[in-house]
Amino acid sequence: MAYQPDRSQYPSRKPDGSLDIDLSSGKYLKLWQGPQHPGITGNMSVELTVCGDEVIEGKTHVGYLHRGFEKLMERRTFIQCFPIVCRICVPEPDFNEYCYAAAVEELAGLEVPERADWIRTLILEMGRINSYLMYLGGQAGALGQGVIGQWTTYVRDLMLDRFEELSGARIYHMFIMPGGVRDGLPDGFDQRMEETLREIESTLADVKDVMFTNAVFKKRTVGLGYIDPAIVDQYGVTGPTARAAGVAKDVRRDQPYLVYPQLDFEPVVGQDSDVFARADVRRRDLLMSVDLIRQILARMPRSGAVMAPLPNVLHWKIPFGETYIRGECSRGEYGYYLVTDGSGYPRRVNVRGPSYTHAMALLERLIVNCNISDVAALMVSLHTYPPEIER
Amino acid sequence: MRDLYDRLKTAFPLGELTEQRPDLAFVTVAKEQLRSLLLHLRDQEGFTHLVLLTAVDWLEEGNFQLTYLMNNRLACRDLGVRVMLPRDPASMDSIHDLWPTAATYQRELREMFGIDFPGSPRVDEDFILEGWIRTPPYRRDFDTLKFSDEVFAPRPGRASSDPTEFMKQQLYPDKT
Amino acid sequence: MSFEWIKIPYALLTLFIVANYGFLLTAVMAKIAARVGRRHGIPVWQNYVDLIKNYGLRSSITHGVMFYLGPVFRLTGGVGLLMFVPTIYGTEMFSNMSFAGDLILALYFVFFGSLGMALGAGESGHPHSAIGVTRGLSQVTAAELPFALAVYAVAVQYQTLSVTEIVAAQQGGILHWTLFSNPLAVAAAMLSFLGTMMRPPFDVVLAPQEIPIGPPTEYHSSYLALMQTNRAIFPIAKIVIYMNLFFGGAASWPVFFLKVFLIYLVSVIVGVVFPRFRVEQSIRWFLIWAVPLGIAAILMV
Amino acid sequence: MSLSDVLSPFSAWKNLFRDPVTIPDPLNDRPGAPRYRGFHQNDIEKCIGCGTCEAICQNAAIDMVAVAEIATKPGDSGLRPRIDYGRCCWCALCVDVCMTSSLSMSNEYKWVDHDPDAFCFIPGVDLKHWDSSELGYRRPEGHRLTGIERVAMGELEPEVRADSFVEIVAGYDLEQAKLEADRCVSCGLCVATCPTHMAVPEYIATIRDGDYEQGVRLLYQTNPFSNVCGRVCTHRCETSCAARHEGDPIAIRWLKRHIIDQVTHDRIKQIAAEGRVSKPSGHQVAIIGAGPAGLTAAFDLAKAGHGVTVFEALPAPGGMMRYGIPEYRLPYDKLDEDVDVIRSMGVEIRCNTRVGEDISIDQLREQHDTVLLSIGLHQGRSTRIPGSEHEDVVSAVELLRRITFGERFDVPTTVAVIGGGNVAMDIARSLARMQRQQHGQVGVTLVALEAEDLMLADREEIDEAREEGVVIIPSRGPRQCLIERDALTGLETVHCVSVFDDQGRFAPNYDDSDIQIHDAGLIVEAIGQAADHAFLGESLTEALEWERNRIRIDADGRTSESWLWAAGDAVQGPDVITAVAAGHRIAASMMEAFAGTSAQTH
Amino acid sequence: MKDDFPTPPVRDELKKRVVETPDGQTIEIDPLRDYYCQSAPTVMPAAYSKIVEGLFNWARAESLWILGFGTGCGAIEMRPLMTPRFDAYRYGIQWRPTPRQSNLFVISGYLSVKTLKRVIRSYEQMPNPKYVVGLGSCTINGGMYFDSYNTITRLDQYLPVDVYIAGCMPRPEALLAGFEELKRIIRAGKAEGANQYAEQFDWYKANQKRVIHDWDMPDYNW
Repeated sequence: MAYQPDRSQYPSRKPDGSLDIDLSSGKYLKLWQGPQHPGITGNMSVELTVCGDEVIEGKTHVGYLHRGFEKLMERRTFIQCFPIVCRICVPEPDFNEYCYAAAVEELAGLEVPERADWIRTLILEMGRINSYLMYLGGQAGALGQGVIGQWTTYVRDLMLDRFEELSGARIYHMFIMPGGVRDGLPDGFDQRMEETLREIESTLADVKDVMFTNAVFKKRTVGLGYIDPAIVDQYGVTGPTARAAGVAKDVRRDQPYLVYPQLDFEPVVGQDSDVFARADVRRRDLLMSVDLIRQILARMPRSGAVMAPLPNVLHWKIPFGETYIRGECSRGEYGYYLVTDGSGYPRRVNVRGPSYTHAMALLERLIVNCNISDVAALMVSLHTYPPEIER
Repeated sequence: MRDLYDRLKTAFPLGELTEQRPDLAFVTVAKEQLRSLLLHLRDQEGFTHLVLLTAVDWLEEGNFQLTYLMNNRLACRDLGVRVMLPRDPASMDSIHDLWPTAATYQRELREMFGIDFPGSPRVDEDFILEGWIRTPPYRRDFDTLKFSDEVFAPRPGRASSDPTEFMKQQLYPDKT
Repeated sequence: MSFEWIKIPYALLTLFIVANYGFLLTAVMAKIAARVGRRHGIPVWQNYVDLIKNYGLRSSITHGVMFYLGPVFRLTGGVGLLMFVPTIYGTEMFSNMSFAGDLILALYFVFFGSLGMALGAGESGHPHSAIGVTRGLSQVTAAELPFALAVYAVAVQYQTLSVTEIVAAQQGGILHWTLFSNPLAVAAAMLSFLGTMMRPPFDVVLAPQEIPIGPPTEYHSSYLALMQTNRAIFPIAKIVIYMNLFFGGAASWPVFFLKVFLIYLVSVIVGVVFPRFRVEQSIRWFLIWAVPLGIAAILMV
Repeated sequence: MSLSDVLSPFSAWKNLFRDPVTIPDPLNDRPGAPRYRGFHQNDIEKCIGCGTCEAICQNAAIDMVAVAEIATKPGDSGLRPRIDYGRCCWCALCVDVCMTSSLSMSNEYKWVDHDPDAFCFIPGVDLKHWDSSELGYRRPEGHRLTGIERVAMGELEPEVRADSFVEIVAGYDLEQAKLEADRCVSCGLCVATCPTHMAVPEYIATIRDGDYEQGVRLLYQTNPFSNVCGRVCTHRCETSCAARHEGDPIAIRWLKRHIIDQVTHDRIKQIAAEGRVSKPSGHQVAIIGAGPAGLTAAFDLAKAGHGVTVFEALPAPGGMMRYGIPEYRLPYDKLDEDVDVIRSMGVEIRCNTRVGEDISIDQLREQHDTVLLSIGLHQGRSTRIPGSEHEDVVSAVELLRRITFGERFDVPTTVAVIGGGNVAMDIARSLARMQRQQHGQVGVTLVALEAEDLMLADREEIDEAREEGVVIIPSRGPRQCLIERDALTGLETVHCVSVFDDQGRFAPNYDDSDIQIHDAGLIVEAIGQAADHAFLGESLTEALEWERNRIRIDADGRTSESWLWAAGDAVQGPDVITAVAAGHRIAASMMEAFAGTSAQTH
Repeated sequence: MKDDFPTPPVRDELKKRVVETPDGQTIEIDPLRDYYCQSAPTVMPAAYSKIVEGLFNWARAESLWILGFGTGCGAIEMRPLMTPRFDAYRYGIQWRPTPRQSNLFVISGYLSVKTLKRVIRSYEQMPNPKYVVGLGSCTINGGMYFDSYNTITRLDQYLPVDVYIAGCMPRPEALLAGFEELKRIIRAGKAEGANQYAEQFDWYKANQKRVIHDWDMPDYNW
């Protein structure tokens, strides 16, 4: 059931293809959503041109969180880059750590111990759960249902406790280093993790009852923000957003990394490609991550090195080369393009965050003909995190 | 990857193939051939997904390297297409009509590297920065620390001693 | 009918009790809603602190006369509504200034506040205020329609427009309440009630994720304090009407407190668990579900 | 859309009857996890102020600052890290890289202040309530960002080397040297400890970069005896190396040798000559003794354009480097290379010229502007125990000199060596080699006054000596040499309980009940050396100021006579690198003196 | 610092233009001049009576309304703060979506130049008295972005700050500790940042203008 707006009000187009909008006619209104606006994900803004309640043009404005990571990394040594990369994406920082570490390891020819690979996979799945929990709260919140956010943030907090005891920090874990991970699991971690997973599962059951089996929620989201499977590649759509459109893209299966080949899972795919389908795909993906964590904890080796011996990091040089490392984060394909030139500093790092394509080109396309009320829900459904757009 | 390279080689003048991994390789192509190569890759070879488009500043050689990373998601492999551009003035054909997302990448390159993409939508608008009037920041000749120190003025009161010099001063005060 | 001046201090006393009850009740409701979210929620006295804080803010800028009058009108709506409805049935002290035709007056006051707000918020110049106001007006219109129908049904049922007399007619046992004598009208009115309590799924006016906070976006300091006071009084006043029309009124303060609490709770029970409708969805919802009920109620009578 | 879609959401209300999950008092109830990376702690006693934390901090959050409570001493810069919490990102790289594990993190995380300048503090010095916190991030077991194990040096096996004077140490190859150089954290603590302040971090960096010519350049800035020092230096730098606290110190000495081994001798000569003043200044300097001090001064002075003549009593230059150190530790050709570089600066070395016999000191004074006395310690001290005047009781220096001359005299099957220093080891091992060559077996007994762990010799010398068959018996004092029918038969020793008294003075305390006899056809005394000052003549000896049998000098090496400087072992004690440092100082001092005067005409 | 790179042309809508007003006057408009921000705020005295001011200060301390503007990464820890685990509502803290109704601005971490502009606009819209809490290293001395060309290093150059919280990022508990400290300062009547801003307006404005060149903004919402 695709959303079919009434196009009779549509403004005509100028010869150069842009919309012919005369603001002084009083028919149209420029409305800024963000950056200081509760209905925006993070610190970004959308410049809406509205006619009545209908959005006829939307432009994403980013850059409010730009710190110039790619430049900063060019003047930091390879080890000094490691604490900084996680800041590129706040809610799920671990992918930055992994992709960066893997890129450095590949170019430096480091062999990571197997145990470290298992722990890395564990961390990535934990981060995925965190990110999805945050998304679920945000998706319900964008539609005015605050209680889901209360529950999911609480269980996310429990997961942050697990992160804290594992890595020593709540948000920026800085645990996955080039060469491996910093340390093994603490004592009793498995048991506490199992308790947390159970709490998550019970909360998700509640979420299913209250959010997904909800007449109003369905009314708002079914049919909203339809993405045609045909434009998935054109617009660089990846991850759950693509899977909700029936395109079974999942880097974990397509180009497996870490220990994913040894785990038993099947990508979650949806059909309807609307906001509801995307939310549902993410909910099921979350449950799959819970299952993956159980598999990992049951099968991971418990002893052995967690770090490859590093050269002295204070003057670590990496020979000339370039590579691209990708991983499947909760929002889609996350990748690091790293170029080295034989010196102690990266020549160039480019971070490919999935939000980059989702929040710009795709959002600007989907937002047309959408109701003002739905802008927030639509944007949240693409699960974008602004800091990874502008870095 | 080698077979693909050999196939492409018959139709396009390509540089050497750099095989980074079994599923990732890089190849260099001339500026003029890029568009037809990308089209060929997209329509004939199944490289439908433009993963990223970015630039590397080889200041010493006076070149920009543009990297178009293409992904064939059925075959699960990637091909990075490199194009070398003279650094000044840097200008490149836009591919926003092939992939709408490319317009965003091109806006970023325009702002951060000063590479022009004539015809790309909104390419001259501010993208990330606002009111930036200096050298595009991602160019290698832009010194970000120097800029920051001058414009943002770090908090005074910080000073550090070098252990070597400090020890010489302390232990051999007359032999400095 | 001679006017008794003693009614004025009595009415002010009513106002005082209701306002305080309103402050405490909203805080208690916030705590209850917070419990659903598994937390404690605000302290019960928080509303007072906020009120003092807002009165204590030093700067207050204005966007013109109407901007200033907006909250005043709004408060007038709330106070007026309360003033012309008997708060406690059967007591001289707390039946306020109810007259024979006060039902119509009460309906008028319900609208009055929204209109005042519309003028004020429009003056503030913030586009989100303006959008919020247009949403508010369309929503109020749609939501008050079933209420008006229900009131009409009740008026026809009891053959009077005086709230006092309607309450009087419901005395003598729970089965005499309109709730049981005319359930369709009550159903229509309660659906409308949901729509006017600014809670999901009908909080399209404030809709924080859409139009930050709607009409009051530009309001601050004492303007906001005034509106907060109104927000304590107005819902209670409205619930008093509902209580009087449909739930047998209250003959004493304890009964009053209990009934108001329970009626208020209805909106919270629904509000906490649903997301928000879009404007046109909510209007359509009222027209499809509530209005036919109201019409049916009239037909039944 | 079904009825359940309307009713199901109300199930949320079940939470009304559950307890809230809110933490009652989050400000006090929530300590950080045991591994939490909270605020920094620093054990300032353990900290050595190496600044590695500062180097790795990508936020420039750490400054090394002087702290009143901490004095600078070798191996401890006296600086301590000051952390700016306006910069820190709590990545704990500083903890990971800390060379002594002094830096750690507590699990405390609340710090609020209205003053932005208050967030700079020196952990451990500016006291904080979390200083004694037990929990918090510590570097995990085995998690190191720098190498800890020294790259093993290739050495001849004991059975191969025991009967040969071939050099034992093989030297690092390129790969090994890179690995070892990679461990250096470039803190520079060693620089101040090195008497001549060699630019150690910098020349080690040249190994990593493969730029050996630059390495040689750096070496020659402070030390013209890199071949020698790369082999036999006492490497005090390694005792102050930051890496020694949690692993092996960097093999600075071997790395130096590696650099010099990688560049051809001719190229070294060119590099050493860079910056040489070719125009003669006209000043003439006489240097008595071609040891490390004298030749270093000669090198500096000649490079600056002054005329230098070195007078050496023995047949070849090098002094103790040649006549005191056995060939298996320092091959003569390597020493010759160093001397050759110095000669190539224009230094004239007159060997077999003994001042006082072949030329008088007064002549020297007349013919030169200044004179440097660097005669070394070439006379062995005697224990003066009963029987020590026997002809088979000899001093170690004398014996070593004879070995250097190439005399392959007969060594008896049993030898006793008295002394626990490096000279004792040298002679013991040399004699052991000759015994093995002559008799096929070793019979050397070494008795040292000190206990095993207090012996003055380097640890590796002791170990290697044992490997080569030398029997080392610590804590024994010589009592008398046993002589039967004019022939030496053995050495009698007693157990030494302690060497020094409470005030730290030399006053050995013996346990007379514990007596041992060591068979010995030859007894070698290696308990110290003395200088021979007879050539100075009476008047000059009178004129000079003396201090415990040594000529008194000031910090620049000047004696009380304005034309005479003194340096080297004779005034400062036995150590090549100290002598080199003195040589530099004296050269600088002399040039300072020249700066005021015009050249004499001779 | 002078760069040789050519200055990009000024956008059309940012050029100065002359417009005719409805009553016939002609005025010149310079979009790059910040009309809003150039009107200096006035210093607002405290209530005359000490007791009243004391009461107000108590109420201000117990009713901290945070502006819902997540300026940097620290915003992610604001959410746990307002949810079951930490439930800051019980301390009188809540979000407001509009600056007009907020009296506390939590600068959650680094500020890019682009955000700083919006932050200043928002701050100036907040009613006096208003408070600023700087969260994390970045607000104190630049934090890990000390060398970035796009983030400010010292928040106190641009806005008066009442409390700083160390950390990167500070945990919710640390934030609560910061709010407690702020409450103490407010109760003591020492949180006069708004008046300080008004008094030293020229100094603050000069600092702001040194880093922000383009003052063009829609005139509402921040």
